[in-house]
Amino acid sequence: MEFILQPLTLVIFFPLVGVLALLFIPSENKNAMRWTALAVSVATFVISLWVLGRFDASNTDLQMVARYNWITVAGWNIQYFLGIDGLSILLVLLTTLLTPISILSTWTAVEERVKEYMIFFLLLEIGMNGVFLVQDLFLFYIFWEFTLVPMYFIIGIWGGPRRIYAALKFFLYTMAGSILMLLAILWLGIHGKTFSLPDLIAQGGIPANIQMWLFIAFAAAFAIKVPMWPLHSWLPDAHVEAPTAGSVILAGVLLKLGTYGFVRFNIPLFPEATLQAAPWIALLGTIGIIYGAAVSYAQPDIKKLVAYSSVSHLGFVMLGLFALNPEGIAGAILQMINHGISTGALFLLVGMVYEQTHTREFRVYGGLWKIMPVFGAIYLIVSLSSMGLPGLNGFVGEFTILLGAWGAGQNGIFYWGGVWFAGISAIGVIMAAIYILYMFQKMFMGPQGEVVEETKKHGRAIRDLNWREIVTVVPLLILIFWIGLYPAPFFNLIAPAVNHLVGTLPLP
Amino acid sequence: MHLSESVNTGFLFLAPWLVFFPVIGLLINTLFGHKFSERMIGAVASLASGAAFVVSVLLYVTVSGAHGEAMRWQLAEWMHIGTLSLDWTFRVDSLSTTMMLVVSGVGTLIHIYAIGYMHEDVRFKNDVGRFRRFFVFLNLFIAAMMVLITGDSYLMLFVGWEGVGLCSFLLVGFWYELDLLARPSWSNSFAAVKAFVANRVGDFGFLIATFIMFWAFGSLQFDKVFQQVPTVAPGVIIAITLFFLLGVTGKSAQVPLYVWLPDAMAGPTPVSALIHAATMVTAGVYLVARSAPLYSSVPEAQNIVALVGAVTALFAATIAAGQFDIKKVLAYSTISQLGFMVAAVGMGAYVAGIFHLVTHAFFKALLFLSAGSVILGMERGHHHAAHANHDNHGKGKKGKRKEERHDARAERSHSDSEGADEAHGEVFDPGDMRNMGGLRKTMPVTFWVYMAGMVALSGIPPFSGFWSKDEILLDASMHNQAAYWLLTIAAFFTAFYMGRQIWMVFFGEARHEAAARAEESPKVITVPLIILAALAVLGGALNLPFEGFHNLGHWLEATLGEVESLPLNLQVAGISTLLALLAILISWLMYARKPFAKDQTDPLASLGLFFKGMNNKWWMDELYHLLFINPYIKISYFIAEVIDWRFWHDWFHEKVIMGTYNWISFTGLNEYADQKGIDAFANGLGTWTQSLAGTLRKVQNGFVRSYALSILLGVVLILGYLIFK
Amino acid sequence: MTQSDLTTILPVTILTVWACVLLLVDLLIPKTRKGITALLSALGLAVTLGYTLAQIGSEVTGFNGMVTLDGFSIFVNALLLVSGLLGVALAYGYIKRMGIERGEYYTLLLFSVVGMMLMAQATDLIVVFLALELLSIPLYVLAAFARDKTDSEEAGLKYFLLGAFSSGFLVYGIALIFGATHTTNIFAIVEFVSTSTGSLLLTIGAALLLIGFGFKVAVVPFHMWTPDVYQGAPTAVTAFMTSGAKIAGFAALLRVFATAFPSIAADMTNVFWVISAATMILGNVAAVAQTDIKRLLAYSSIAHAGYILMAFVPYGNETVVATSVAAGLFYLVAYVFTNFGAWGVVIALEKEAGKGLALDDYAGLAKKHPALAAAMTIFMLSLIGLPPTIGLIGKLYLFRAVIDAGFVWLAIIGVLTSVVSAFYYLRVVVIMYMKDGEPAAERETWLDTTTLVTALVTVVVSFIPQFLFAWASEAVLKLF
Amino acid sequence: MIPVDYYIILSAILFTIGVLGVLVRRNALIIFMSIELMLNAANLAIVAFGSVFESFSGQIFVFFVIAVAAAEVAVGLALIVEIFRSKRSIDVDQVSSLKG
Amino acid sequence: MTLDLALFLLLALIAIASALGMLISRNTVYSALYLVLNFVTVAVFYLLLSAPFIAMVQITVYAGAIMVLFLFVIMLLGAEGLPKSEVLPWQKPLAIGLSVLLFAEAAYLLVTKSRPVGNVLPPAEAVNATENLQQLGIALFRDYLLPFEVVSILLLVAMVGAIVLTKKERKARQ
Repeated sequence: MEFILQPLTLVIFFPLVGVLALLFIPSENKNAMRWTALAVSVATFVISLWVLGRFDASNTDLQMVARYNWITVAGWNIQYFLGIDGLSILLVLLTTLLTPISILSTWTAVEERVKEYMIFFLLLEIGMNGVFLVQDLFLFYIFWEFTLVPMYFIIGIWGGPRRIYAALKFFLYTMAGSILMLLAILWLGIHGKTFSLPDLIAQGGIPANIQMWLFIAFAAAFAIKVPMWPLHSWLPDAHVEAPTAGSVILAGVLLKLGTYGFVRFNIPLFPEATLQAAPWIALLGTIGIIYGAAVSYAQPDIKKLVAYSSVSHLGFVMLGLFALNPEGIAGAILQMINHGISTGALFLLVGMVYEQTHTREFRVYGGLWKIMPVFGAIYLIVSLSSMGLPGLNGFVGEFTILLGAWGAGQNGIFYWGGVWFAGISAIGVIMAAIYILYMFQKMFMGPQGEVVEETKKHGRAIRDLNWREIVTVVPLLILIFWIGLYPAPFFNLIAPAVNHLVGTLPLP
Repeated sequence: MHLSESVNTGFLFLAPWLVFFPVIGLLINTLFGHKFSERMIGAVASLASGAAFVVSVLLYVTVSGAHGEAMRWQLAEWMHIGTLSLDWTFRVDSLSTTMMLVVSGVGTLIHIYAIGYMHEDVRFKNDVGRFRRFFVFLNLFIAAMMVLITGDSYLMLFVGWEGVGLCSFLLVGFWYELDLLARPSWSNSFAAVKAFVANRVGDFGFLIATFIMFWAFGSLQFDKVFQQVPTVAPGVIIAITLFFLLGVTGKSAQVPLYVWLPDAMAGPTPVSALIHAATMVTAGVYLVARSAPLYSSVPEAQNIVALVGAVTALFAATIAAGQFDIKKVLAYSTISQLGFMVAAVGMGAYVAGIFHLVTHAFFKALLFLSAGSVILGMERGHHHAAHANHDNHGKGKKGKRKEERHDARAERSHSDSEGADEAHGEVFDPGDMRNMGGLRKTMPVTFWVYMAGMVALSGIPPFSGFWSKDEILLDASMHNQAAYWLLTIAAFFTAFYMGRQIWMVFFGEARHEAAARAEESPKVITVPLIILAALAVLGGALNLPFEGFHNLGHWLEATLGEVESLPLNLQVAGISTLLALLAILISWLMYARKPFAKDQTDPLASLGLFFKGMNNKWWMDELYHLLFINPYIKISYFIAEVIDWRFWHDWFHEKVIMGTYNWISFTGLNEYADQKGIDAFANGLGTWTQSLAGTLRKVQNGFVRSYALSILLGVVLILGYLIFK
Repeated sequence: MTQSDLTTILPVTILTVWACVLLLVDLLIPKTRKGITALLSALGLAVTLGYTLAQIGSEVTGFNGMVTLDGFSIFVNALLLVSGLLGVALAYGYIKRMGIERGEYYTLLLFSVVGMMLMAQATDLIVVFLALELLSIPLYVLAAFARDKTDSEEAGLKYFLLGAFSSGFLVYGIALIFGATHTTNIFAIVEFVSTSTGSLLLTIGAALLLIGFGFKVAVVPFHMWTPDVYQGAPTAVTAFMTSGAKIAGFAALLRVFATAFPSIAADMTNVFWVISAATMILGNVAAVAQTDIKRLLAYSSIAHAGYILMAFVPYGNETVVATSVAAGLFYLVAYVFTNFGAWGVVIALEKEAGKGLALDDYAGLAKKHPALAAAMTIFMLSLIGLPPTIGLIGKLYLFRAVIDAGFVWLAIIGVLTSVVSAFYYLRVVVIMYMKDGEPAAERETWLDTTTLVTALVTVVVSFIPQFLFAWASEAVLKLF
Repeated sequence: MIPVDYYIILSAILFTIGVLGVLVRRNALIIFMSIELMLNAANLAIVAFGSVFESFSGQIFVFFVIAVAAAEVAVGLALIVEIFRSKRSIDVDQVSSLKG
Repeated sequence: MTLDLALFLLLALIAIASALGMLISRNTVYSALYLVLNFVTVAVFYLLLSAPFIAMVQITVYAGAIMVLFLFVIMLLGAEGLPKSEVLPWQKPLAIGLSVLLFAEAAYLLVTKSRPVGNVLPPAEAVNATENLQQLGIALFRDYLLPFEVVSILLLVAMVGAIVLTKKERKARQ
């Protein structure tokens, strides 16, 4: 019991209760399954809040550690090793929050194979929380790969017309990315005689040239997941084909696995290599920001636009992470959360309108605000948050990131890049306004689009949001304002861990 | 939780309520407004704004009790990370109090005005439900503006700065499905987007400035920054101030980012008055004034700011003279006047700049609102005319709008041949001055208040505009000759286009049925106009250039530091007054001596290309399209379609990576992945795969001898390696 | 013959006697009730398994060093006996359904297991050769067991001809080794090599031995019979062959090379390297194009032979060989269970006359038989090497060992080909879950039990792999 | 006094001929016979080596090989006969329906 | 050239020729007979190599039993050659090429690289047949008891297998 009742173990594996319960619900009883899944995911969220309650932000060590030997034979030293700190706690909370929201969002959209769908979602939650909480590289790899499977099915079974293609592409790309990481993990495990991350960090002593190779190996896996420019090619496919909730989780959490990987593994494990790589990663991040923003603008499909905007936003995150100062890293971590909230909410909203209109082409939209005032208002708020309007969450992250990046440029972290990275990235702020406002304009402003008539033809009138849908987004709206206006509690959670992390770097 | 050292903080604790009141107002209207009547909604919003005004007055009392000393009230922590430490702190000093009073005062008047205006506007445009939304946005604007002017750090200022930008977007795009003439169109929404994007370009500059500032000064808080000015290299400060200037050009519609403001007239008239004339657009001026210690330390930057302002002032004034839309004229006038203010603060004449800001808020709000009243009057007149037609033809009520269109098409005959404005002639344009004429008779109150605004703006003594403008010119004559002459010529043009407008709108004969049947506006509209007219006439008293009357100057001293209080310079004042009178005379000669007739070409057209330039805004929009917008769109599409999709996604990832994979595996992931392909694939590998499977599958040919051969091959290879290695 | 001699081959003896008796008893069992034979043979296997496990810890060499009983052989024999049990369980309903139910099926299977066990214990090349033949000949017959099916006959003939061909090389290899060392006993060979410099003749002999073993375990380029034979043979036989023959082949390969030929490791390592890499690449790539589930699994089996062979690449490196080989053994176990499970699902779906074997016949399985589809998914995941399955653990052990030994590129190839393999394994999953169809599956107790047990093992052991790996490490400890 | 390598080379020649027979003949029986020839060649080599070392083990091994060959023949011929029954041919090229 | 060598070469020639004969003969019966000749020749070699027992076994089991079995089957299935129809055009050249390579490798190995040394015992010096037989018997049942038993099982299995493969199913006929 002691093993099970540990908070972190409970956070990760509590959804299993739901999985087991779902197995015994007859497949005709769809509502019971939905409620079960929702209840379990909400309970998981509550558990994560309990974890938050027990969390001591001022302590930079891992907390609520669960550590057991798992495989220790013949030179292997693999542990069941969980721990939480300021770098991961918000991401765990994000995961546990977004899961019930996603489940709620597909209440009516998914009518087929509800049981499997819910099971996959709960499994996905297990995988994601696992990634954020494990401190053993080997176990990390297992969870990392495990997250692929449910997502693969979610896209592949409940996705759009080209779902199988998208699912396979998603799977193969991310799996290809993790190959090198696996080798690097094995190398580390062999070299350091342990897979425990804190121990490996404490040992240090990896020669600089090898560090670089390992850094690249890890970065390959994470960069594809993020996805960093130019490895983003799988993202639009996956997003466009994924069902709404899939997109929400994909954008909201799965992409964060990549950025989280960088801050959790790459930076502390390979500090020298990190310093060398910083300008290059920052360069890619900057290109990603501009490129993603430019490409977003030219998309004919709403989901694709949002997908590419993720490339841009995560460019910011990468830039912030490799600014290697507290402002940048903390901003980047907060921006991960922000992106999860904003883009997650955007996908939710797109899904809501898609459920009614069955099209995502801008071409046919227009003037929706008149028919859907509440929806329009919510969409606007979320869009603004996504483009970083001060007072909303996106700004806090972007500002601190850019501020950090500018400082990093001045302090020589980016070498030849200097302040140009931050400066050019700031142009992304303008470009974000262009594509976000363009999207909003094309959907909600202007004369009424064909879609209204088209939808009528199919015997449905476009309606405004119903209560379930509003309830689905309201938590995210609250967070959008909360983080935008009063991010102090969030920063307080992140800051000590970030300061500690920065303190370990051999900065010039 | 106050940080002020002074013992008597008085009403300082109310500072956050400047923001909270409007927010409460908008929340009430948002959540419960659907149950309210229009009056109730208007009352809630106006009360919210009024409460902010009351708070402003109380704060004024408090600050004046402390002799303008800055007081700060910390509400909450905001961002604390690394060395960055920012709080939600409200700063109340003489400068911000002045702004507060203007914003909340004018704002409240406009709220009240809008109750009447929007009541009619939403009916003309057939969407009664949108009434509530307008007041929500308006309250939001007040809140954002309050954040802007009370922020104690550049970043909090920035929050308001972008917040008002958002409100501008929302309000410009208020009739998002229409165009200026209420036809279904994308144009209003484009105007909204344009406003926001142009502002964002400026915000980019603002952001960069804050980055430089933070890493140079270690803080973004006003006092901490200003204290360290002497210790920081001037080059850095120049960079900061110039990047701020970019922000200023965006927000205060200066060259080169002014292009959004004329289009912003797509918003309802109260919006034009409040946001795009009186308050929001002056934020840039406020920013420069607020950063006075920075600007004052770098004259190079000051000169650039002054020149930007002066050039804008003249440039926009010329365009204003060539416009036919009553609001467009005012819009360009606003840009021009903002140029005056920016030039003033650029030259270090902060008091003059703020002074002009205040008086301009009065008279330009007045002018806009009056113009709104004119437009409503025209609409009403048109409405009556349409009704008359309708009754004559005896058509069903439902055909009304169609009928209007029809009429409009019939009116095409008297659209002018210059036809720069294509929209003209399609439908009735209530804002086109060529449709007006003789309105002084039908709308007397409006006429008189408009006159008040006109003389104030034209700089005729002793109206408010004269005093403030004169102070700017005086400063310019002492600091920057180039700016001085540019501004003086701009003043001339100002008087000219205002004269032109007055003659065209209110004098002569009605050139359109609607103008003939125009109707005076109700009290809820005219009363605020009268109050504003009084302020426009008397506002100059705030800071007369006579010893002992430098009230505003002394008041602001506490914030802006020692300011020189210049006495009246008769030469400067004389030149500008004479030029103004001359300009009005010329306009009279051109437009009133022989009243502007129905299908007449503008007399200015004799200027040829010059007039065309003025009329077409010097083709700046076209130039921007050519230089920035079209390239951006093209590049975006190029990157998205050619580079990202066709090359990177399709060619590289599909053909090269997947293709190689397919080639190696002799099967088609693509083919397979497509649902159709799956079937093809499943129906036995088909000839396609067979032909591709040139090697592998053919090698596995089913012949046992071949298999044996493979074994032998392995043997030979292995033995060969081992023997000959 | 002494006490120790008997101890050495006690389980083998029991099983042999049991099989001989069963041959007679079977005559008394009526044709309609051959299930009894199955039960009896299973009982025999179980009893033998019991004895085998009881021998854990023993270390005996018997018959003048012809055979040995050690941890390694016990481990392998236990695995072989489990394979035999699973093979009987799969066959029970299947051969009845396919109309090829005859008592000899089970006795031949038992004899084959005897051959395999002997192979794992053999320490003399003569015994190795005889055991190889003893395991092969029943398999030839079993492959052709469905006599009325031409495919089955073809499979039998191909297997037989190529098997005999390769054993020709094997015998010649033994001849050369005999020529080089004057003996066929591997202990004596070790002694000989340690006193005199090994000649090239020995190396070549060893290489020819490798060809014989390589044929049995189906590595490139000796693999070509595999898809055809696996496809043509009755599925229950295929299932047994893919596991049993592989285990025995690798066991012998390991024992012979690790014990007798560490001196030529430098050369053989390169050969192993290339063969392993080629096998992984070819097996996985060729599998992509398959539409028949049996062929697909056949190529998968080739690919896995490559993975397992990877463990033997560093066999001459004393510091790492133990973990590496232990990883190989672990992988074998993982493969055996996963593989049997997968074949179990195949058998459940197979219809008379070779129907129900196309990948498309799996469409809609998830809807119709969710448990079966879930089990198949688990097996596919395990074959790819994804969590939460034993396949992942196996691959990780393996790759780690190989990297540890310094063969990073081989590990990279291994991982890359795993990615390729994901494609075709997942295709099965895709079809089961994402396409609509009306599959019909046989639900039969023994079959379901087998599937369930293997699925459980596949998942559960992935969480507690420790004991198994510990056992494998223990088992190989004395080998070097 | 014949050097042993003569024997070995002879056996290699015979072995190669056997291999070639398997590869080029289509008649299942002849292929089978060729395999027997390969075994035979191996046997010859073993006996030759055994003669040099004066060791019995070689001869005993050959004895076992012959026994195994006999066993193989029993099964193999049975298979070939079976195939002939259904295909009416002993051409191995006819037995090639499983492929790909 | 000694007599031994001459004899060896002659026999070798016969062995190779008969092997080739088997390889080339279009008629299966001829092939079988060539193979018998080859086996007999090899048996003579065994005698020369002082392995009389193996020689006997070779003749009785191989040339006698196995090849007779072959001939039975040939008679059963028909001895005529197969029609000439080569569906695998590359098979023959490749096979010959590879075989030549294989032999070349073997020759290179045996001649230059790793030549087996030593001479075979002349028959005269060999132990006499009876003694040889005795020793063999003892070795077989003492040292090689296990393989011997395994072979017996093997033969049993082969027998069972052959029966299984060819026995007519009574049920199937019904």
